[in-house]
Amino acid sequence: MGSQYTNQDHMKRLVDYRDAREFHLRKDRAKRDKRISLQEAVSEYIQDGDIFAETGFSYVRSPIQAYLEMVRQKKKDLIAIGSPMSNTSYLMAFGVVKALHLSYIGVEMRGNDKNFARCIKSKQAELLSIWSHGSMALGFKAAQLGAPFIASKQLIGTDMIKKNPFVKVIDNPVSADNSQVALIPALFPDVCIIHAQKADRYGNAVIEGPAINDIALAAACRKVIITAERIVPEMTIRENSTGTIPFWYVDAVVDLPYGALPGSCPGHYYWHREWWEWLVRIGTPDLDALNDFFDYWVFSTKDQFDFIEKLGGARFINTARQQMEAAQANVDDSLVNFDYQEVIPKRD
Amino acid sequence: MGSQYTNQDHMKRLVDYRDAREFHLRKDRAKRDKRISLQEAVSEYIQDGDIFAETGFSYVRSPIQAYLEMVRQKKKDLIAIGSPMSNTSYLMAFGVVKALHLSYIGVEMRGNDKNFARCIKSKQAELLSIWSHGSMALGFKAAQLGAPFIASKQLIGTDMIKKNPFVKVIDNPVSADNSQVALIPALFPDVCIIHAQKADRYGNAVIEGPAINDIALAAACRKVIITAERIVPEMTIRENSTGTIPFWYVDAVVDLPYGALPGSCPGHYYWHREWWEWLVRIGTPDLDALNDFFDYWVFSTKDQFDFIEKLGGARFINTARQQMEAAQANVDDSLVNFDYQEVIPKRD
Amino acid sequence: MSNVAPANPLEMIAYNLSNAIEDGQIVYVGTGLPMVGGILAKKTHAPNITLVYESGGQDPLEGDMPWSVGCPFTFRKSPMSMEMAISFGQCALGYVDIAFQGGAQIDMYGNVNTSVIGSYENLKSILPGSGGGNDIGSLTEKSVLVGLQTPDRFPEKVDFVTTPGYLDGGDTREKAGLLGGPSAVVTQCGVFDFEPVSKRMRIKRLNPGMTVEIAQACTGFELLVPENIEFVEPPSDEVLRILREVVDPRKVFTKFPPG
Amino acid sequence: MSNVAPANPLEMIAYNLSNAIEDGQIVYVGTGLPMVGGILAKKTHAPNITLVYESGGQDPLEGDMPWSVGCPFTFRKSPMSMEMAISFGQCALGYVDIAFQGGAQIDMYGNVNTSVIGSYENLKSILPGSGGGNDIGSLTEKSVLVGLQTPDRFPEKVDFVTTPGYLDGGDTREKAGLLGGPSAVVTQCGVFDFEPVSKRMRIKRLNPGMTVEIAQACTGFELLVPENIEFVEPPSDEVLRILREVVDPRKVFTKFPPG
Repeated sequence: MGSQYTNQDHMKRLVDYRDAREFHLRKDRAKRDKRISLQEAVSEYIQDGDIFAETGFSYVRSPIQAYLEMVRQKKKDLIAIGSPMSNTSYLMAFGVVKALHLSYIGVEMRGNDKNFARCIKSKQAELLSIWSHGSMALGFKAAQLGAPFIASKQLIGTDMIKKNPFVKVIDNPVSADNSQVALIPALFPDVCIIHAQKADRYGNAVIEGPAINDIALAAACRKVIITAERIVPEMTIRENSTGTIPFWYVDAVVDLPYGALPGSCPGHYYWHREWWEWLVRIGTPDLDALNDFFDYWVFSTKDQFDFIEKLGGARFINTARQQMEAAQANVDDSLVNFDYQEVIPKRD
Repeated sequence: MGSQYTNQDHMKRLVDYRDAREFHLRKDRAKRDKRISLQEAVSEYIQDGDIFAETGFSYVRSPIQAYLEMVRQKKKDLIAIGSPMSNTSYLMAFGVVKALHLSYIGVEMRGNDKNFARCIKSKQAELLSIWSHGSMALGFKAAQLGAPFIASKQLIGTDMIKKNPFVKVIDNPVSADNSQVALIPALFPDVCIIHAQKADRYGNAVIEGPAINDIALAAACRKVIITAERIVPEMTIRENSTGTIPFWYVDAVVDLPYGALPGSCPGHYYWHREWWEWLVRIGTPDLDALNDFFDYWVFSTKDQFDFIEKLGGARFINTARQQMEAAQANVDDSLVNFDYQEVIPKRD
Repeated sequence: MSNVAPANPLEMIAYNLSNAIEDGQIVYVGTGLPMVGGILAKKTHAPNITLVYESGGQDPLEGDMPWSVGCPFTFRKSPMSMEMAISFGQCALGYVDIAFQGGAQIDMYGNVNTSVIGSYENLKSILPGSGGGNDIGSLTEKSVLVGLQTPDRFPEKVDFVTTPGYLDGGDTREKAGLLGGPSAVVTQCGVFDFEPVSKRMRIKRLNPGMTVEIAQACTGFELLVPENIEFVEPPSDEVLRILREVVDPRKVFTKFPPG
Repeated sequence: MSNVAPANPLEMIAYNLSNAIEDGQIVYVGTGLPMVGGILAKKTHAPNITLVYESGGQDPLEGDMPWSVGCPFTFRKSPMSMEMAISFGQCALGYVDIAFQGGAQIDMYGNVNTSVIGSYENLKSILPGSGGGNDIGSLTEKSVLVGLQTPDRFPEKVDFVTTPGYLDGGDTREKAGLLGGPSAVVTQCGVFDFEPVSKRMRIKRLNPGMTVEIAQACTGFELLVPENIEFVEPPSDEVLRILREVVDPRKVFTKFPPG
């Protein structure tokens, strides 16, 4: 570490490619063993006030166990960004996140996340800018390409553009057609946590299945924590050059099997679908319910193994593994049951 | 096929994302067996006047046997682009290419390509725009992202910018710093040929080793020919999701083992280094020498197997395989000899 | 007489979505009923379509109904996954023929709101946000909008334009520089299109049993009505069987009433 | 007395390039002498550097001298390869500490010409073009320029600016919006840097046996000369042995006279 942001205004810092560059230039390049515990990684590298990027796809290969640790450690005043950012909702509720650059918060068709509305209405959290998935993805991609901005046909003509102080619309000066384009600046969050199926001790990491924005975010963010489903020998990654994130982007490596639960991890385990329905349908309607939910799932667990006990222990783990293997057509899926008990809250 | 460019001006067409979009929209999406011979693929999909993109990295996984077939078929009036574009040199000499968007033509330290100078001096070929590798790579990447342009810190302050009618320099309107950026328009060549280690009959293709710009070019180009070192069952690609180019980008698939010779193909064969030195040191100094060189290597061969005979037949193939396996540390390289006879032309 | 129960309103939506797809197309599929419609099309009249998903899965092997657009069934032994920015890029590049888009509000010009009821300053209700909706709707050649049609959900003007339809109608979308545009709207009432000049929503085909009056009563603005009203041919027993037994056997998205 | 032959001029260049690298750095390596310098550094004083290549290879396992920047030795069991645009992006992002750049002409402000002698309209000699030179030189924090120093090759002003150095000197590079900049020039005469205010090339350290007069005679503009001339410490026998036996045993790039 030892590095400070040169610019303390988080709105400016998000689009300040020179600041991100300076930060990266001062990073320790040494190829050294970066393994530390989840507690240490969250404590040391997630700093109050950081611009924090969600990774994965809400409940697909997302470092959710690390997010729960952030709640346990009572991190505060983070600025959230990400595409999508379903986990930002509960981080707002517990004061971890105080403001956000919104692309999408919700659990698709599984119910309305009423906590999100409550946090915004009560001004517990502030909306700083409004995005689509693709336009924000282009901002991260611009960063990865070392490009100050990328022009896009997204966002034009919408009300989002009025709620986004970063994006400007201009007439295209260089293509065959001079119609309007939206300029998406390169986006440089301060920190992200990425859950990878494999990483070596130095931080070379392998993402299997959809990478979403994570390779770009690993390049863009000033600080990167990898939580790894498996720590593998360096040669395992080198053997077929399967790496997606090079070690020099990475500050800390955490050996964290089951780190994406209760979400899914391709190659390892299917999600716990009821948990997500419990969260949105039972947990979010009022604050007491959410506190009870987190008391049970987070404040009375200390790690992923405590959490797994509450999900059903080894029996659940085996089912989740079978379901992922069946969904990925690695075992005969006609033998695996995908039924589950949809969560329908009682109405008064 | 059945599609025509809506815009016949090649300078405009190169940066006309709407024209490329229309062309792609009219492409046949059907997942059908697209295998045809190299002769048919070159005959049907490389049309005189096309904007033609070089792929691979000059002599690394480049579809050189297909380029030689273009020479044999006397294709003409192509506009070349690519990053790098070492093979464009001989295509100019034989009238296949009449103009080019230049990034780099040469064989690194192996000698001066005097043919390139001769073609430009004699106005056999015209320079249309001057680029760096990275700025041109951003143009292809912009196309792949559906972005009309990308801003860059490349090209600024140079004389290249004066020789590039596509790129404009403006003050950055959206980042924390408003210093100058170069706007690189999305680039849409008409056609490219990509040599892939694996492809299935539909066109799903796997690139192993450096992809250079080829994944972006497959997305950007109106027409795509895949020459494949191996045609594999679809499930071979699906098994570990190793594809990089989806079948719907691809018009033709050619079963072409050794298609990258006399260049190298990662996973298969090392290059024939003397050939490249012969080409630049003996073949390019004057036109007669180049004609002799091509008479021997191209006009008196009909396919890659004739070509291989001249390189040394099965003995050469075995050495090239051993050297690639050793260079990639798949066999013990202390047992493999990398010595070769450097080509030093006699001086008068 | 058939002893197969007639299609419920959600099943009719899935069926009409399915019929918006032509064989051989590349289809960008969102979560919920669009998934049902896309998979139904593939298993009935359009076996050669290719499904692509915003989380990056491309052309997965057929399997169970995905629970989410990030579900492993969206990248089940797919030849590749694409990064998000590149997956959306395919829409702009003309590689995607048709996409689907739901919304809490859809207005007379096909603008969609998935952001906020009221305004961010004066919230009535906050919605999840654009997600990939804006990207798909800004870039794809043809978008089919889908929603449950009520006057509140189909207002004259959406509270917030998240995904641009024809903006203020006429040539305003084109002039704004956007690509493609919405081609149809599918609701429990039937199928709507947009009148070519004004770009106002117009009845195209009503579901069996529907009337213009019912459709209008479900709508917060004046619907354009063609001279001759056409009706949707009801789904065959075989299509209903495939929908119920193969596509969504657990009724994840087609249970009616839902919840 | 050592019985090891002293370094030839190309070996001295490789040695001085090697010494420009600090241990732990990430080094963007181009073809030719920079490869020799990079690999020599890794095998001597800087074992913990990471080599990256423009064709995309990242941190390859050590092996033979690459014949080209696309040689399989540049991606020999590398953890990954990067697409070209992304590999250069790392320079802008601040992940690359130092890069090397050769050129047919280098001028007093460190501008480099790899495009054309004369002009494209009035060709004396055409060169291969920028390749990745412009990208690396525009984006990387520190670039080290390398060339054989003659008055023709070191003119006051290059015929064509392919890779920007300090442009017209002073703050003109910074004002143009470029990142990083050239930090040194390595030639057969020794090592040069750029005077901090004027950004003019200045003698930093001469090779053994060189004099200011010889260096000046090899240069087409007036070199800045520091008050006290320092000299490069000649390479030890051990370094020469590693260079000759391990790094470039076939003398692909260090044979003198070349060719």
